[in-house]
Amino acid sequence: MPNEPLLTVQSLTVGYGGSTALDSVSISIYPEELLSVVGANGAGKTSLIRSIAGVVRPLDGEIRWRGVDIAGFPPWEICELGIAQVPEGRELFRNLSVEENLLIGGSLKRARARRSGNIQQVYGLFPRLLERRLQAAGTLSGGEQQMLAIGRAIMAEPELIMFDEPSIGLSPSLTRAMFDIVKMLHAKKTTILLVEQNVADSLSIGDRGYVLENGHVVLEGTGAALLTNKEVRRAYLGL
Amino acid sequence: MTDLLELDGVSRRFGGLLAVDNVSFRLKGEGITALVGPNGAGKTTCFNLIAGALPPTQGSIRFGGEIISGFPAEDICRLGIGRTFQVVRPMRDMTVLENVMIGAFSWTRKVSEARDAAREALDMVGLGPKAEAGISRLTLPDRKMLETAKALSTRPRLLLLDEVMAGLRPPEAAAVVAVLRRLAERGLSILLVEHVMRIVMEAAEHVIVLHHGAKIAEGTPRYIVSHPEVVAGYLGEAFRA
Amino acid sequence: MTSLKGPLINRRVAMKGAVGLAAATMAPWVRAAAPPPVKVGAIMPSSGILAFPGQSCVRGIDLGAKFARERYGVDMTVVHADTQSKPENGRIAADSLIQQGCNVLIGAWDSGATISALQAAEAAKIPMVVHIASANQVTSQGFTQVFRFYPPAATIVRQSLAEMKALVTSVNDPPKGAVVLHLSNTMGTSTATSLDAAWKELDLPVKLLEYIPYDEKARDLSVEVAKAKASGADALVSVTRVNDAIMIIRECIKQAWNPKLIFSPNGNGVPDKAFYDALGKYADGAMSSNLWYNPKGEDARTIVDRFQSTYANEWLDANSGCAFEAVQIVADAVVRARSAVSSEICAALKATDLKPILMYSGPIKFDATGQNTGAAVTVLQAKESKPHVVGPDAIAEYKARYPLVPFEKR
Amino acid sequence: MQKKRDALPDRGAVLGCLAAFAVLAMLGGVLNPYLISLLTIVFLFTFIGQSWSIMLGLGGQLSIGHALFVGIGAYSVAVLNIRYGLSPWFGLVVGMALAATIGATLAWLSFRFEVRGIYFALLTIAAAEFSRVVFSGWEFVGGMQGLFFPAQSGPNSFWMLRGDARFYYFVSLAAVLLGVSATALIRLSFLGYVWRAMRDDEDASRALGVRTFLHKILVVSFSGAWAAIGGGLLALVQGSVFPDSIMGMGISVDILVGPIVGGLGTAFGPLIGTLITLPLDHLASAIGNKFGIPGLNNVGYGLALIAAVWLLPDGIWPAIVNSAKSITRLSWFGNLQMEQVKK
Amino acid sequence: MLTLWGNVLASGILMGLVYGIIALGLTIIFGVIRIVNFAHGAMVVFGLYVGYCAGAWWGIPTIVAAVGAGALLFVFGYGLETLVVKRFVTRPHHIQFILFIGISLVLSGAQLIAFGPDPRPSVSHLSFETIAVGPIRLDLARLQAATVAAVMILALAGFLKYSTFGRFIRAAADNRLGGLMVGLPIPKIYATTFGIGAACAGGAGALISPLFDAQPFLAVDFTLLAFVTVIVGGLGSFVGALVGGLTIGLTEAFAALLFAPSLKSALSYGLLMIVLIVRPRGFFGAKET
Repeated sequence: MPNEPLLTVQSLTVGYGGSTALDSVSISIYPEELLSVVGANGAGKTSLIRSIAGVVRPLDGEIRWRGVDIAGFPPWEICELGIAQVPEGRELFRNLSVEENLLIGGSLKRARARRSGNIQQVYGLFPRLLERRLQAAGTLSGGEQQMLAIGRAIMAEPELIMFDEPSIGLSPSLTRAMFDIVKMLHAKKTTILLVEQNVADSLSIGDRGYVLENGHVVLEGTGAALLTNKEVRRAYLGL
Repeated sequence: MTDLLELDGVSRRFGGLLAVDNVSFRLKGEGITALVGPNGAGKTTCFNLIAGALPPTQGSIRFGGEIISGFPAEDICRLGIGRTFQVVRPMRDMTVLENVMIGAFSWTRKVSEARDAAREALDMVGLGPKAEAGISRLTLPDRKMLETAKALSTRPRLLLLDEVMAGLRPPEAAAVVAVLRRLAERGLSILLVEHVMRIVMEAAEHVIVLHHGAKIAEGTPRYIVSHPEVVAGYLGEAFRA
Repeated sequence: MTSLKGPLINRRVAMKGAVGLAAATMAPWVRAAAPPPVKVGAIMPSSGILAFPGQSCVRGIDLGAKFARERYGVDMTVVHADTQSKPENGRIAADSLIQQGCNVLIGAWDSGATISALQAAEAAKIPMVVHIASANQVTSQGFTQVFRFYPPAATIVRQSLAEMKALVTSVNDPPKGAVVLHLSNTMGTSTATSLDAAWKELDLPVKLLEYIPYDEKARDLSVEVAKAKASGADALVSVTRVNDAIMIIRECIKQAWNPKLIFSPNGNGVPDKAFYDALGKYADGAMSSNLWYNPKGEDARTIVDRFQSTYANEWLDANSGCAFEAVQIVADAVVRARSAVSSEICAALKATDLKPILMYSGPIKFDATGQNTGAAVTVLQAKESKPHVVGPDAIAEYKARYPLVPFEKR
Repeated sequence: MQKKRDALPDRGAVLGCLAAFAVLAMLGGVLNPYLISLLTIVFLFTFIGQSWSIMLGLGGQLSIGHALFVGIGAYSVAVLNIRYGLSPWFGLVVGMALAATIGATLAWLSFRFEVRGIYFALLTIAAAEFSRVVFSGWEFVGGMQGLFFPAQSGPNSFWMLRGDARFYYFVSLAAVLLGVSATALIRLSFLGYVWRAMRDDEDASRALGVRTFLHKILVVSFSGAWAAIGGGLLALVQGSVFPDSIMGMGISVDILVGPIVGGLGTAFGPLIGTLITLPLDHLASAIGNKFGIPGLNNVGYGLALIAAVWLLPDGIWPAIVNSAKSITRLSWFGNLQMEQVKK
Repeated sequence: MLTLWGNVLASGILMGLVYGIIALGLTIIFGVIRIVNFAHGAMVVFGLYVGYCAGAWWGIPTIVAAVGAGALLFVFGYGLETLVVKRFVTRPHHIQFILFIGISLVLSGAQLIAFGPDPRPSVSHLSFETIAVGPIRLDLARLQAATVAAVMILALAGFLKYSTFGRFIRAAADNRLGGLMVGLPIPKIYATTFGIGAACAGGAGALISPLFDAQPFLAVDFTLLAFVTVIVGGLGSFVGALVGGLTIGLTEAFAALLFAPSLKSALSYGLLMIVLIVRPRGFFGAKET
């Protein structure tokens, strides 16, 4: 593992209207790593992703991308750095066609020149999207929407992709497929931040992991270590 | 004796998604029942169907023998079903006490009566000392208990609690479980949506498991954790071993 | 500062009555040989929806005050107040002016603000000369301080139709049928109502075919004009403001309807500059009856010239004219009263018998209700981008042209 | 003992409020007629503004067509008084009843069909404009020519609600006092709690048994009836009614500026806001006139409005309360009046 | 009789398209930024004055003036959004309402100071000309406005549909949060959209200057007109603006023909109420998110 982290989050604090979602959280992601962050509802996982993406403005703390503090940068500048996300709830442009969604994902300066090639790549990855390229995104099934959200993120040629609960609302088989895609992207040397409630699956594919509870990091370690951790098993299954 | 709550083949569809798929179960008069399942399993939707926030697409829901499916939320509340929301929704510019009074106004119009009932409800969940405080001063566990107190002040026979313990630390959660026990001893029936199995194991007498909108298992907590499908649905394939 | 002291004391008298004696002893002391300085308050809708006539009135007042100073030697100060075209502000404006020491008020163009202002005038016993406001109620609701130069709508219409009758009976090929296109606002509806009565009463030899009322906020009058054309009428009687007068003529041109006569009793359009700016040669021949300055009056030429040199881009229209005349009425009363005390100006106003200075009118006299009995209308016809007086005969600049030249032949 | 104190507004608040009104009442005896008429209009707009403020500030329903209710009240008083010689008190009662019914019908139709938020606001404009046009063409109520009250003569008559400027000053001051008390009392009553809950979160309050459909209708209807009283008084004060002015967009806009600038849903906000904005408008107008630039008032007033919503998003009164609270222990101000609409 | 009906129909359609173009700007801004621009009417009047100046002072044809007015108001709208409106996008409706009333007052006041209260008719031969199609006469000014309206709507639709920035605008209208997440420059999109909305208002104003005389206090009338049109058609929808305009245009025309013309606007407000109640999103309105 290279020594220099790609992204470092340092004592990040995020709050909304008096309540704290993240309380002095510190994590780091190394290049080409697949990092899992697990935690229950309300643990602050989404807040973490959104503040890295610049959509939520942190109250305190630093977010360093290759050593530069990007906390407080507007989201479009952060995307331009190569940070993309597959958001919770997908946040697609429902009235726009599949292809338009992809085009928008690929319209950042960093990737615009190679946009048409990238679209073909996405279609190669998800043939279902090619079949439905002119259909409005809102009419797709849940799994297809998730594919589109991933495809849209890939279009930006990101160095880091953040997944926010990609398995939510998907059937077990689709969930497995989703994790396969994550693994595949990882294999292509994309750095990945995977935030999940699905503890077992996400920790088992992650190089390292953090356990988030009520806005705090309570555990960290390699995926395998966490997976066998008594604390994790007790907390998540009462075993 | 008729059951307190009876769901019979209840389904709810959102566009292409079948969020609740032909779910049936019964609740007896008292005690704590837990509704568990992974995220997106349809637990909250199920709550919304019972509480009238949404009408079911199919099936019927009976409360005390009477059909209530399709009734508006306020009428169902007035019939004796109190509910909390997963995301706490306090009225921001009211004090804690005033927030709880709203629930009491479902059965009285006298401000003083509502105030007394609200105090009682707050005492019951241990928020009595903070009655006059503003909402912004409450901690997360306090807020969860405020939600419970609000629901309690409507004087329900059945209490629907949606993840009241999510995000709480173990000692805090234990305190909440104690409160729930106390309420159940008073004859209240509680239906609990919960994520953390540890808590379910401690608190509930009966567990219903939902997965992808459908009921996959039902029984005592002991029975449930040993149920292979539950383990698979919950923790993923890796835990099956 | 006697000019301030007099009215101040006077107002107290009006309000409390107990200090009456003081005022009585004061009064002779205030009286001097020359007319005393007088403060005139002008209440106009200078902003808001009525700003167009309102600002025109302001010009008439200012010029009128200058003229009155020279003609009567009255030391007259004018204070303006704006109602923002809202009726409830009439009273506030009036009270503000009274507070600033105005001895007499002029205003307020629209009947709502006028009534509201009259209440303040009534309470303070300050006379108010209403230069324009056409609702009957201005003089019929029992106000004692009102003096209205402007005739009520019914009078204007009656006189207008009399003039129209004179015209159609004197021409060779009189129109056979008339259609009435009128605004459905205050002015338009009251005019149309009086029109119906007066038409029968005067037994006009033209048949009234149809009334077509239209909305004040109408943005398009094509259907209305199409309907008018379809009625088969060959005379168009319209009651309009400027904008709709222009719209109607444009529609007539577009729909190739050439009535022989276009006549607007108490209507805007023909008297207004915008009408000619918008229509150019197509404006010619349209007629209207309005209160207007008497082109053959002694001072008319000088006043019009002075107006033109002061306000190069504006016309001396009925609004400024009536406002001008109202100032002269006040000046005349002040001179006769030899006092700036409101009650004495009021008494003098009651006794007014003034030969109009600028406007065409009979001798200006106010009846018991405060209504000017001499008011009279003129008939104007558009010709070469100007309105010209063509009736009554005594003051006509030329004889009315009839029939209208068809639009496409211009 | 403890309970009773809770149920009523703080004694300090009541005393402070009464003292403020005593001062205003005394001013009524000494101020010059100009300020009297200006303040009369300020009070009337405050009173109507309070009704609007209750509807949005407590009930959460935005109306931009409140002129509808104002007009209904004004016409009820005018028609019954002028055509039938009945005391304006009858007109006020009839106006209230009519406005309440119309408000309830409008609200019922809207909420029945799930018209809400900005669409409801637009519907109120449409309803107001619709009735303005209908009244313009309705001969019985004077059409566009309006209705005029006879000139006031003789002594003030409370029964006929006719009197001089000072009389109306006190009548409208009393109305404002009524409005302040009503706002404060409603806030402390069952309705106030329920309405605020419904405003903040409709679904959550339904889950607590609040019949939001009914209460939304109630608050619109109540606010309408209240505005109708204001309209009736306004008609009497200005001495005439015309559909264009009393039911026009102008009134709808004028009445909501005060409460928003002053502080929405508070007991004193509408009064403070109107006391500042209306005279400011007149001042701007006077300055514009002085320099011979009519229109300057519009520019100045417009800029002042932009500045107000920009700099004081919750209104002036809450800002005063906050700063007062930070200096002294004026908690009663807060309990009684603090209110903010957050969306 | 048939001629009369034909003329009324033609006039209703043309006027409807004109209404459509007046309302276009309002609908674009609402569709994307979700705010109702109550200063819309003042912007239309701004355009009317540009049309007046162009025609009466410099003798510039209306179409050219419309382009100029559009450009001018685009800059104005872009600046206004960036400096002021931006801060109010997430504020409650009533605060936005006061803001736009303020802006509208400033504009009307400035127009009053600059041009005085007199109606300013644009001097254009278009005001008087018609072309005859069989027995039906088509008003040239209206025909021009309607044609330009149709072209403008097509052009805008094309821009939104096929250009990258147009796609951005649609995406931002569809899902603001999603837009932020994929890195759309939301402030620029909003400012541009507001600029386009203002430009449509201004361009429409100049285009209809041969039909309406400019006066500062027409703002409220135009705002209300645009509302009626847009709501009937569906707030936020393009086609809606056109359909709404046609509906109102035809309703008014036939109301004038068959009932009392003075009740024209009562009818359109009545129609508006019915549409609002029965179908609050209008014929083509986007779903509330």
